[in-house]
Amino acid sequence: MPRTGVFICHCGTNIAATVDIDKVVEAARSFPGVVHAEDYRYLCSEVGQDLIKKAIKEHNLDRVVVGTCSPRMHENTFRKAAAEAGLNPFLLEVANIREQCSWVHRDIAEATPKAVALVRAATAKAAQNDPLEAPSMEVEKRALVIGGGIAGIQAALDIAEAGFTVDIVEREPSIGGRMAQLEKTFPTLDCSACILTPKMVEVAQHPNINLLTYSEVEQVNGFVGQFDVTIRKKARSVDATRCTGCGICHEKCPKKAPAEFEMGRSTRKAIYVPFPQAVPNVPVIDRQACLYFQKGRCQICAKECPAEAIDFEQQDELLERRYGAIIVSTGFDQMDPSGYGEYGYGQHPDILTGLEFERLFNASGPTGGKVVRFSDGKPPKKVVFIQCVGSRDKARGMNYCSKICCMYTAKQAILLKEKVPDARSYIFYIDVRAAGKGYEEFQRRAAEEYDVAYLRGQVGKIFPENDYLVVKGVDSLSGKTIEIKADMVVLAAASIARADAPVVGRILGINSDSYHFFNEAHPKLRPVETHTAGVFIAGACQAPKDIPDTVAQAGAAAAKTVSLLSKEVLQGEACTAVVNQAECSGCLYCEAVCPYGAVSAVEIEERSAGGTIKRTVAEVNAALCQGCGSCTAICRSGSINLKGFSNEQILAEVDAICLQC
Amino acid sequence: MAEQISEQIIKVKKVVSQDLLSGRIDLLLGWEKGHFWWQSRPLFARSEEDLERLVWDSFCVINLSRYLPDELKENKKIGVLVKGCDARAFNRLLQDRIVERERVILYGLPCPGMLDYALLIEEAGAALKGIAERNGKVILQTDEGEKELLRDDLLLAKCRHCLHPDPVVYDQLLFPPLGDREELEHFKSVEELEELPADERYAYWEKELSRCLRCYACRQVCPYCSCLECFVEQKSPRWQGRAYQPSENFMFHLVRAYHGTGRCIDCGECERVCPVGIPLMELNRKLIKDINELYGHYEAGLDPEQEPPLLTYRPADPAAFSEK
Amino acid sequence: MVSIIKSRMLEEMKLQSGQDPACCYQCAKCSAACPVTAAMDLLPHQVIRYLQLGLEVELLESRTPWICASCFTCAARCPRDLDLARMMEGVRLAILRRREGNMFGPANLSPEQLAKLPQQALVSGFRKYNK
Amino acid sequence: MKKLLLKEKWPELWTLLAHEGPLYLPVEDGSVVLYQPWQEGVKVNLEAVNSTVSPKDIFLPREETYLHYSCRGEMLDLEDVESDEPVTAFALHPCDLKAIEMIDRVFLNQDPPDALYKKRRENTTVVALACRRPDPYCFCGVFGIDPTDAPGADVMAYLTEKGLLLEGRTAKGKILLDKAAPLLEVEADETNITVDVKTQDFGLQVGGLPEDLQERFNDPVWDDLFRSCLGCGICTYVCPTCYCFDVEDYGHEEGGERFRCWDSCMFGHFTQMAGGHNPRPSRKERVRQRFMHKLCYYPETYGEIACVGCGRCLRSCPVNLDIVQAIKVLGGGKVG
Amino acid sequence: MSAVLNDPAVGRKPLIVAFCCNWCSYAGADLAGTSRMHYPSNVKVIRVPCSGRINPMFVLRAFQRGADGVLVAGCHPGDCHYSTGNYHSRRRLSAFKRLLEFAGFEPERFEVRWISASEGDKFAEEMEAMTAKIMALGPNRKMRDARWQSKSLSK
Repeated sequence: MPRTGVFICHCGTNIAATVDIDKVVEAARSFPGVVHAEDYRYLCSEVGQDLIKKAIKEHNLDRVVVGTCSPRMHENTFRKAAAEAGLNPFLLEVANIREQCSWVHRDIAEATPKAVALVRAATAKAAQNDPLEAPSMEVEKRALVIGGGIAGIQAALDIAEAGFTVDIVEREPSIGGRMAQLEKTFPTLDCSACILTPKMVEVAQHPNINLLTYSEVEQVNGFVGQFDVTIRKKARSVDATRCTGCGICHEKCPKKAPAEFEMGRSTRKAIYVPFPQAVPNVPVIDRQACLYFQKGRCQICAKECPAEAIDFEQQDELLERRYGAIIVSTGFDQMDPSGYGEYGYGQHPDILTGLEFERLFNASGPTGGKVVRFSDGKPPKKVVFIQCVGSRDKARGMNYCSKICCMYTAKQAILLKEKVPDARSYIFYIDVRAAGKGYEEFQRRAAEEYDVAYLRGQVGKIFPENDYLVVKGVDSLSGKTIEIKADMVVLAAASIARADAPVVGRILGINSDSYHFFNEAHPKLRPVETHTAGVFIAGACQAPKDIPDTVAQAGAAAAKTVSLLSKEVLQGEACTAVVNQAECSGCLYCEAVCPYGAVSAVEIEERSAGGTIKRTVAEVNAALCQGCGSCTAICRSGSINLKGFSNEQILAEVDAICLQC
Repeated sequence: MAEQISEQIIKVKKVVSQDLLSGRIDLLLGWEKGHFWWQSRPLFARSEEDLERLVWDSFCVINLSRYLPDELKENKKIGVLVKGCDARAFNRLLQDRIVERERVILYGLPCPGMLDYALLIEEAGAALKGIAERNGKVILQTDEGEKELLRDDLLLAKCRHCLHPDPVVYDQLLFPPLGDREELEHFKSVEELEELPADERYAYWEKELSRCLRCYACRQVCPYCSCLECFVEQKSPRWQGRAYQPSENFMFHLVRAYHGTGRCIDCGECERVCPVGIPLMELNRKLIKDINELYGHYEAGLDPEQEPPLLTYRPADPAAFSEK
Repeated sequence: MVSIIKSRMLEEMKLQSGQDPACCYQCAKCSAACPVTAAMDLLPHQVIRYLQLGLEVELLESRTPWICASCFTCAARCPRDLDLARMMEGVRLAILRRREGNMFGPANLSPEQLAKLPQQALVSGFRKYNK
Repeated sequence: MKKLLLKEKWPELWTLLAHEGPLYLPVEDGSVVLYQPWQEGVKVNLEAVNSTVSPKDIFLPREETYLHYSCRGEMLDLEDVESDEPVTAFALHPCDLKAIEMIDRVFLNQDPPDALYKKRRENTTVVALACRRPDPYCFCGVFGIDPTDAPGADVMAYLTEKGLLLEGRTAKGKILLDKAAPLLEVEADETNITVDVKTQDFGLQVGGLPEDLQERFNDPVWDDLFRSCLGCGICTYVCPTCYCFDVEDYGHEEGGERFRCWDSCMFGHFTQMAGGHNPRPSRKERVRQRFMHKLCYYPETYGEIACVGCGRCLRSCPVNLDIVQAIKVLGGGKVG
Repeated sequence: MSAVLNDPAVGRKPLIVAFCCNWCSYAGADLAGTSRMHYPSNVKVIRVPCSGRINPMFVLRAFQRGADGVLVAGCHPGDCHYSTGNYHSRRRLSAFKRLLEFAGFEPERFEVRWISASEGDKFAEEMEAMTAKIMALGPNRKMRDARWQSKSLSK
């Protein structure tokens, strides 16, 4: 018979208001094995915990049951306390009499007996509890960063600076990501390249960082501290060790293809570097476009290359590497607004998305930095910006606010005025959201100093007339309909999750919200962790955000990673499956249903009818086991059991909870 | 058919005695006559003279592969005579990894189905002395003369339900296959029960199960009951009480059936051996039927390589409950 | 100076149309899309606003509900998934309910009209526009 | 003096007796015949020769609760369970009655006698029924049992064309007949009651069994005999002379009950010690135990073989491993 | 509510045992609490790591001990914290549910639901709905072992 102590928390009035604490305590005293029961106003407080510790020593308790808030809230708090009193933490059970009792039932007559039942069940379970030890595992002191945008770059640098090796996997030929596409950044208007390029170079040169561009993560196995990752290094067709980045190859290449970096608004060669500051500055042959790969002739690049770096035979490489932690920073896409018929995007060359318009300012952009119309090369005099295209739109787009559009639109309006002094901007908005240091001031400057017309309203129709675009909208404040003959229209299209985010999520075993943005473990308290230990998220793959937030989040993810990598060993899951090999018949159904490959076959020797025979039975790798218990439910003889949620424990709970008091 | 069987025994003996004498197998599992002409009991043959007792007749119903797990502990290599259902039973054991294929020689016997003594005496009316068989007919010899009936009408229930008379796995098929049978009304009785109102269905099972003696013959004879220790006997946790309460009856029979989900080979042995005639196969067939309906047609024991339905899933699987 | 109140008209309109103006964040897309705003005294989004504020009197006087051609462009464009066309109909009915007497009955129609017009249209018309 | 009870009056007798207390008689339940308490609507079958399960459970129920317990703090209260209701066991065949006589010795010929069993025995009036047509499995003759006469019976009954001839044998029996008097015909024809019933002998000469079977304990015959056994409990549960039981509690720390229920020496856990040691680790030892008990241990104590030749194990054993086979291999008849 | 729940037949409220997976449904139940939603107190939750942990014998045991209804709740398919647990339990529990019904249980007695951590409202609604259905059916006697609640056992 165990010696159980029961502690009931008032949680101020949160519990006490609807649960008769005294009744519960008194009932608890009559439960089998209960040698001590008391209550306290706030058990989770220092004092409350000391109370438990004291009782454990005084009554030499070997089981503790606390009737408090949800175990998801404070189980660890109390288990720590128990441990400090010299009790194995897993001998403590929590009865959830707040979230699942006092808060959901109105009157004391209802909630009290239920509280008693819940405490009784917890007591019955506790009686079946065994002391558990969490297995400890080595930590591979190496981190993986997936995605080489500003988030990935920042995270990698921070980790590398802390002295750990880190690999960046970037699927494009160069790191840099979205930020590399930007001309200037709000609210300071400093040039994006000027602040990003140095970081890219630093990454390339850092002894602790190694760059795997034009590569993708194919598979992730293992667990925190020991992720085994398969990376596909796609064939560049250029020998990076030889290439000097002189650029002759793409100069001479005769074949053109739409430039991804310019959102197809201009072309690049079949062999190319995405943009001049690319890191590494090593070209890639687009085998889909390359004449040699398609038609078997040409090879001009090879002939021209002074370094003989061109290698048509190059094959994809599969790298197998082990990492202690993984940071996911895969970024975002821009929504294609052609779904909005009224805006006519895609039907007229002068209707652009924000990102496309951004490229017009860039010296290496499709127009060589000249802000002109794609239709006739003339600089636009009247530009209409439309906000919330696809954002805040539960009917045809995304229900959320894309967060960055208000600011970059203001920025682009300002830039426009600087490039085309006699141009005028009209911004149709629903609300201007300028929360952020210097943001409000920045947006006001656009309106006040750069003569930007802010129109609170939306656009109903855009259609070309002569050589301009008629924009029919409304200003809701004046209640007047408005018609603008615009030279150019810029749509602030919603920022959305990467199309292949779900795939990435599946590979890493992390979940996402309904928009496929990756979920943080806790919206407030664990913003960069995921539910999968050792996998962290940073940047716009979690939700739309601007550069400062992204960089901050990247730093946070890096810090988490560093603190993880600086541990010699990790404490693993204590509640793992265990096999009773004497009873196991070795059918290994458990192996078939285990999501972690934690169960495997092992041969044991056994005495039988005099002699010894060899038998195959199941065996659990406690380091791999995450404690889901799927194996235990498929095992007919109950030969595989789950520590912490054993058959005995659950049945004891069922039995007790069904006892009407 | 029948005299075919009686002729067949000659060839069977020839083949197995060769292997037994040549030492290819240490033990042959076959059948011998019991006290009565309508009983054939297991034969564990190690020698030529043992083999003289070997029979292959219309009463060799006992599934011999059930003895393999134990006998393999004492013998290196064992030969077994298997009918259609016995072969599927062997696959079941194979899939549950309690026999090693390479240590067993299977002699396949395409099986016309075994006769049901209860039916024979019932049909005979008068005292039944014995039977003769010719071309698919059975002649009942009673003290009031002879009576001729169609063999198929005198089969055991399990054999009337049989879909695969031919062994699906064997090292040597001793006779030409008879071909699969199509049993159109395989789930008829299950469907009839499904039609009943819940309370009547419960009453039906309560009555049927009330006879259960807990002799566990159904379990002991079952090829899918391969556990070293059944949940029934376990002391901790105590899943199953010994009391003869309805609640305990249901516990045993529902769990037993559930453990056969996607594993029951539909051989009907449990029902055959039940001394108090509980319709156990209704439970097993119900599960077979539902698995087929929900997760695609699956016949356990046909192909040991095919993944059992409960060991796999499809993300788009249907459910028997609302997923809204 | 208006006092913001939950108006009866608002409730009736909700009932009639199954739409809740509270969902509207006044982006005025409807007004921007509406083809007949030229003839309106209140813009469509303003009608919703007035409903939100419970400005019944103004709505009773407004021409807009009667101008609305129920072309449903607003409904198709609304980012909040509101069906303004239905709301307009709701408003119209609410207004009618407030006016005295029957709007039009057989008396308002000449025998020829009565003969020409389809029965169904007439009956539904009477039902809709009469007390 | 035998009295006739016409077929058409049977139900009236059932009602009458069942009114006093449980009336057990052979009833068709599903595909089998079992001794069950009579109630309106059950299908009584007096023609059936041997019920699938022996009627021993009238005296030794499959399960019987004998005490309730409840805990309050340090306090433990126990409460015995006993029933005093009169029972009628109807249409038991001579072999089954002989078997009950054998079980009596075990539960009654000792000090103290088994209270529960004693009570039931005393409260029960036994009406035996003479056999007319033997089952192919019957071999009671081998053990000198007369299938047409049951010494231990309170009332002896004989099936006739017209109905049942009843003969009171004991005081209890007389009481029963007196109760039934109004239903009985006064002058009954005595004819056609003693048919000569020939049962099988399977070539058994029980005398042929060695004096001291103990010597055969390690005999190689056991190495083969057990092999076909599946380890199920059918033989022990249908057998009229098997009486092993187990004791189990139901409940939890706060209270519950203790009951005994049938157990079978064929089960792996039979006689398994708490520490896990099992003196009969394999089917071989268990099969040996069962047959040695019938043929050696019981006789040693009570002077006769614990088998009455009812043939139930011959009929029900799924693999035809039965006592006849055992007796033969041990020398009680020629094998094969 | 409690007044309505009182079940004259046995003088006890219908008891619903809800096995909830720790990551979604148990969190969902907590959310119902933090959002101060209300559902009948006859629902009692047992926390398990995953719906895949549920051995049908747990459900049967609950019915033996006097549960009038049993619910298993887990993450929505695809959202399993252990990635595949609920896919397996969907198959297992579907087969088992059909078997229970075949044994004569009313379908409403045993339910499986996918309830995410953000669906506190759904948890509360499902509990209300299930309680209502069970009340309509009355107390469950099928497979209940009278001995468990017998006088010597109950307080």
